Amino acid sequence: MSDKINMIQAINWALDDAMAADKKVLVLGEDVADHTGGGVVGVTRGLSEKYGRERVVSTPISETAFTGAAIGAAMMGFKPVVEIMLMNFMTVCSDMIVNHAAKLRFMSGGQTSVPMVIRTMTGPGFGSGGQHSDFMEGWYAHTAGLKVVIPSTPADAYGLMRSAIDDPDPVIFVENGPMLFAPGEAPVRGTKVEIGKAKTIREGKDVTVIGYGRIIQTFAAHAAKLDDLSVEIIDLRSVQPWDRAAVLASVKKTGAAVVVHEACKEFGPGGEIASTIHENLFSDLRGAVVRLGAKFSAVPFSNPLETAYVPSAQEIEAACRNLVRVPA
Amino acid sequence: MSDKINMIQAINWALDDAMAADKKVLVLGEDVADHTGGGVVGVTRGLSEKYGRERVVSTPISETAFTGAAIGAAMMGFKPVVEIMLMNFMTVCSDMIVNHAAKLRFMSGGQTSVPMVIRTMTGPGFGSGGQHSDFMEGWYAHTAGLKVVIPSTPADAYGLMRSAIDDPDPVIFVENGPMLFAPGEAPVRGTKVEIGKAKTIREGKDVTVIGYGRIIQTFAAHAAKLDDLSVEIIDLRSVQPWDRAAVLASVKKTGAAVVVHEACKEFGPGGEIASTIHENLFSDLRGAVVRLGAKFSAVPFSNPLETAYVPSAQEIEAACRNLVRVPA
Amino acid sequence: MPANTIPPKEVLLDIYSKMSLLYHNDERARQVIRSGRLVMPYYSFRGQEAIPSALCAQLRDSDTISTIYRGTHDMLAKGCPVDKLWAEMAGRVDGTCKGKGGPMHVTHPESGMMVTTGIVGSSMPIACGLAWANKLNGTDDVSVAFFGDAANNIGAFHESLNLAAVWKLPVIFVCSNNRYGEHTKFEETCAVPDIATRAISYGIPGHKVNGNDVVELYNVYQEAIDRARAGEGPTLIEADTFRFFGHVFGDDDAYMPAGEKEAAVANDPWPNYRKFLVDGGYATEADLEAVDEAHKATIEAAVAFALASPFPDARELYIDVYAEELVA
Amino acid sequence: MPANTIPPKEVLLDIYSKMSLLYHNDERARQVIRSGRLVMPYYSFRGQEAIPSALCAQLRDSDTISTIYRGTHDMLAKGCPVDKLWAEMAGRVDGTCKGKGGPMHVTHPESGMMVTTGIVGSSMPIACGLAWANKLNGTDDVSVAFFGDAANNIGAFHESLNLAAVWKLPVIFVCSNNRYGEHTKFEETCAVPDIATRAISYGIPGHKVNGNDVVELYNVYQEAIDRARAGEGPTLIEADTFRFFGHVFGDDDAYMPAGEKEAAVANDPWPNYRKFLVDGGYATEADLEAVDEAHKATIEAAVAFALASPFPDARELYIDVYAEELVA
Ligand SMILES: Cc1ncc(C[n+]2csc(CCOP(=O)(O)OP(=O)(O)O)c2C)c(N)n1
Ligand SMILES: Cc1ncc(C[n+]2csc(CCOP(=O)(O)OP(=O)(O)O)c2C)c(N)n1
Ligand SMILES: [Mg+2]
Ligand SMILES: [Mg+2]
Repeated sequence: MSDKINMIQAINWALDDAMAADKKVLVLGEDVADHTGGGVVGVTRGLSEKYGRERVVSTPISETAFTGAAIGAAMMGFKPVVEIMLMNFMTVCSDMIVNHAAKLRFMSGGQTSVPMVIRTMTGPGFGSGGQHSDFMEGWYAHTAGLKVVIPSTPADAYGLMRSAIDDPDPVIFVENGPMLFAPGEAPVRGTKVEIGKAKTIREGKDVTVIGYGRIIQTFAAHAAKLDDLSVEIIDLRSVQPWDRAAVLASVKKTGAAVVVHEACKEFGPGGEIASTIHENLFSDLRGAVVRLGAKFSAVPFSNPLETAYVPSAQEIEAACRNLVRVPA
Repeated sequence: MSDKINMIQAINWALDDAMAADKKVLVLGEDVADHTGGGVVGVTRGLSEKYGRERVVSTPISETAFTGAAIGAAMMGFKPVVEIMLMNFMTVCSDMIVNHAAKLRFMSGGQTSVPMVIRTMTGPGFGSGGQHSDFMEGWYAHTAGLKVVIPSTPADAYGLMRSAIDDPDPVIFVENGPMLFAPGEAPVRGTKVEIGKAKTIREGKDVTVIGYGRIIQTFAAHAAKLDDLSVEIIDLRSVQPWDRAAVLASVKKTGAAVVVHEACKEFGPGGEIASTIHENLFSDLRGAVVRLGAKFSAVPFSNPLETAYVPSAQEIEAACRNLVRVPA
Repeated sequence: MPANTIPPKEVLLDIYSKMSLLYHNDERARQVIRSGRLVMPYYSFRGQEAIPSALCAQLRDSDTISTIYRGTHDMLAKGCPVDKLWAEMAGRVDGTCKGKGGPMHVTHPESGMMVTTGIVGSSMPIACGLAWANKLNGTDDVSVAFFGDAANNIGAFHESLNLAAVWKLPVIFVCSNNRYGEHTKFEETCAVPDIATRAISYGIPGHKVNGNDVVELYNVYQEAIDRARAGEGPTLIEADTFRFFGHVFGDDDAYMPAGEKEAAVANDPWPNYRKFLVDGGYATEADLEAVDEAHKATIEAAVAFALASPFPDARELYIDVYAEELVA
Repeated sequence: MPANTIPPKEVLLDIYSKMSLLYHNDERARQVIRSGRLVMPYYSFRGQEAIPSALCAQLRDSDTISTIYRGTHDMLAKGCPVDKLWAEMAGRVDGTCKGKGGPMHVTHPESGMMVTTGIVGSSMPIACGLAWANKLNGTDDVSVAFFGDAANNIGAFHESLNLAAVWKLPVIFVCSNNRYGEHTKFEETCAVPDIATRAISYGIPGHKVNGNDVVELYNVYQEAIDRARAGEGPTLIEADTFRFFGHVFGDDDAYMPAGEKEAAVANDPWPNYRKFLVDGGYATEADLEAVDEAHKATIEAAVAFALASPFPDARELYIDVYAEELVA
């Protein structure tokens, strides 16, 4: 086993280990079985051959029907991992996710539950344009009953997928497309990452940068090169629930915060994090928390536009310097 | 014509006047034609008899198909007003709204556009439970290409509907169910309300309360009875775009702000408004902007729970007093 | 072709007992609402009693049903406890769902009542999942999806029947064709005269039956159940019927052509079935009255139980959102 | 029953000209991508040229089409300018959509190319709306929806065909059955062997045709177009075909049974149609080569034009989101 693998491999391991550990774990979605390619980028490769085509099922293109099927199976005690190939396609089955998976436990007074995982891929950077790249985690995080995780490393992807499958409630597991192929530390198989726990991926004292997914790793790499600015970087990993304690502790220490994500800034998830910081640490802050997010447009196809659409590491750095008054 | 009418009548007038003024205006949705009741609460009553069943069409229960049909007609220069009976049902056609109506102008480089209005009703207070009462405006406000309005009086409903129909882009027009039957000042027919313009419904100096829909009116009535607390109340009326200028001007004056809505607080629209205030007026604020919203659960059926689900006028008052340190 | 044999006497009487419970429960519900002692959206099923009764008399507790807002008859026929049902309708803590779901979301897994949805069409995808679980578990239990005529035009219907057919799921799709979706006539929204025809699109059996004829229903159900238990896949059943009290409690009949309702009421399954039993010598009037009286007593007790039960505590808003209770 | 008459010579040659343009454009696109000069997701249509060519030869500019990611052939057949198409595929400012939409969202209203969607099934509801507009305008223009075999299992298909049938819309549903949805076989996801069968569910004509046979296609289209123009409603056409280069550029064929592709290639419509024209004396090899050469030159010029065109300015992110430009 090499000690560097990519996220595709890591998620594949997590599914493999979970299916080996529990016969109730199922995998379904378009193309997921091996005779149909083992998933569009190979995340589920090898699983149907190993666990059989009863447990690893390629579905018709009917997201409403097969997400509903996963909900029903979950209500009966199975642990389905559904693949909705891309996040934008979740809009064709939002009713199943938002009105049903999220609410059945509450509406039944706790008699039924939906322990399912919805895997989905998204993210600008592939030149896939306006209907294949959106980050919609803000909406799901706003929906009571759902959990949302967005790992940024292979090890976190493994650990969060294991926890998502164990979780008694529906978890939306977002795979950042452009990151899937990036090699990283291999996970220790069996090691789970608790949903709702952030990771401080860089220690610092001047300012805290909070985010998740690809953008936080890109900035971490950039920040490592800045010697006159001490940035603490927190990878939330989970958006719902999110690690308020870790974020507040760090910002209390640094007194300044920048929140970043690839979703649009306007009405985006950053508003929750920034507001929570203001509400709890108002008098400790040197200035208002800065939110950075994608431009308020559909994801553009043209490469330079797509690049300009998402905040760059330089923009994040500038926001930090501006907050802490450290000129470049 | 009485000088007090309810919102049902007001929206009906707006549709009537718009259809009379422009043959391109269409109305479609379940039950909207007169022989099918003229709408579930009568908003479209009389229109099919007056303008014919070509322009006022009752549809099959196929939100994806008829919302798509409205999009296509709008691309051809019509101005369809689609009724999606309740906001939760928008989840069965989110693809049409979010991936298509919202994005076609951008993705086509401005060659096509979707001048349509989506009317929908929602709101706790009816005992309709978890799948008939959700406020999802936060998601649509987060979706570039869409506009969202939520009127709180018959006159605003009339004026905003007229503007929404005139608007060259898709507008989601949210009708607050429990308010529909409340009588109010009758609109002056022909008077439009600009989308994106807030209304200060109460002047004050101690604190600004920002919100929209039923809850802001409920609190306005309550605030009128408080003589030791001077609250300025802003009814946004439009959530996307929203009136930053009006809000910032008021908060600059009062130095304190409370944002309220009936949508869940967590990751809700209040985060955008609160963050924008912090970003622009940080040093003018006496304390962090307070966000109040619904509890983080599905909308409960049981009456006392449904009541406790949404912030009460007393809770809003308490938040104001706490901010400005005026004990009750 | 289904057989046309008269079921054994004890089955006929079991079906009568269910119909009697349903009939009297609906009568009582409308009275109690009219009296103002109970406030809830109520979708009377009066006229449709035979449909779930003839089916559920052939089901086991471990067979599941998924129904809709107009589903109280399905719930009672399947064995949902009358007292807990009433307490749920009253939003009380002793309700099936602690009052959190309400009449539109009654759930009672012990009697196989897995889900009640308020979204048209959404009972079907979930029913597919419940059936899939049976198949995976290797049991011969069946899953039933109840829905209405207008629901057959929504995407979830198509996706679910296709998925159930491709996966050979043990699910029975029972469509009550009461000729209307809210206030819109069936003919105006469905492209074909018979919903059963649509079974051709899925290569499965489709039966159109007289929903007022217990014997006809019984035989068609029997064939569908046998097929499902034998692993031969799904069946679509269209039962012609009528809702005597309109869409929702309080409706007027303005949208119905004169005489239509009267004609339907002339075929009321309730008196007809009583007559059938007496004329056939299966029971005497006295026998039937005894059954009726017993049910009336049960219902009276249930109403009293429900209205005496306390409302849930506000803490319930933090419970059942997730498995883990939320902190206020 | 459609006739089986051979179209007039000039029509046959017009169809050839379209097929030649499509064929050579696809060849060139794959070369250019392979050479790395252009980076985009490309869904080759090689093998499906006859389907849009035989149709568009019978359409007017004012007739509209709605197509999908695999739609370049439909666009070119309908008359989308080659140079603007290439510039769009290259994400340049001279593209049909200023580079903002990209290959998956090419739009060109002047030639009736109203929408290209990346969402499976979503071309159909919008095509219904375009058809509805024609009907409302009293023109006899038709609307065409192109989609694939796997799309016939999604809800939008069902809802759209039902709506089009009920409203008697002038829309033609053209399904290219290339036997696969991504890597999953048609038989594995569709409950019936022929998609055309599903027309029965909507009471409309459904035709299964050989998608490689120009004459057969021509006649079936003619009947469908006549029906639509005469106000008799929609038609469903299933054209059997094959995609010679898999789902997306770069795919391997591992998921295809050995020999399947070879068998399909043996029926390649491109050489077959050339042979048909030459053997039938409609043209000489030399005539056809002249046509080919002319198109090759056009394509070469288009590639050069595209690659020479500048990328859009970042300001474009604020333009076309709404009619009114956003402020940065
Ligand atoms: C997706 C969706 N659209 C619209 C509604 C509003 N609605 C509730 S019931 C109903 C009519 C359904 O008619 P039918 O399926 O025939 O069932 P019935 O009420 O006649 O028993 C409608 C339109 C809904 N609940 N869900
Ligand atoms: C709603 C939705 N689900 C899944 C996808 C991902 N996807 C893109 S193309 C495709 C296969 C479609 O196959 P088919 O309809 O036969 O058209 P073809 O690609 O063969 O031309 C899938 C699953 C999508 N774009 N939209
Ligand atoms: Mg009905
Ligand atoms: Mg295909």
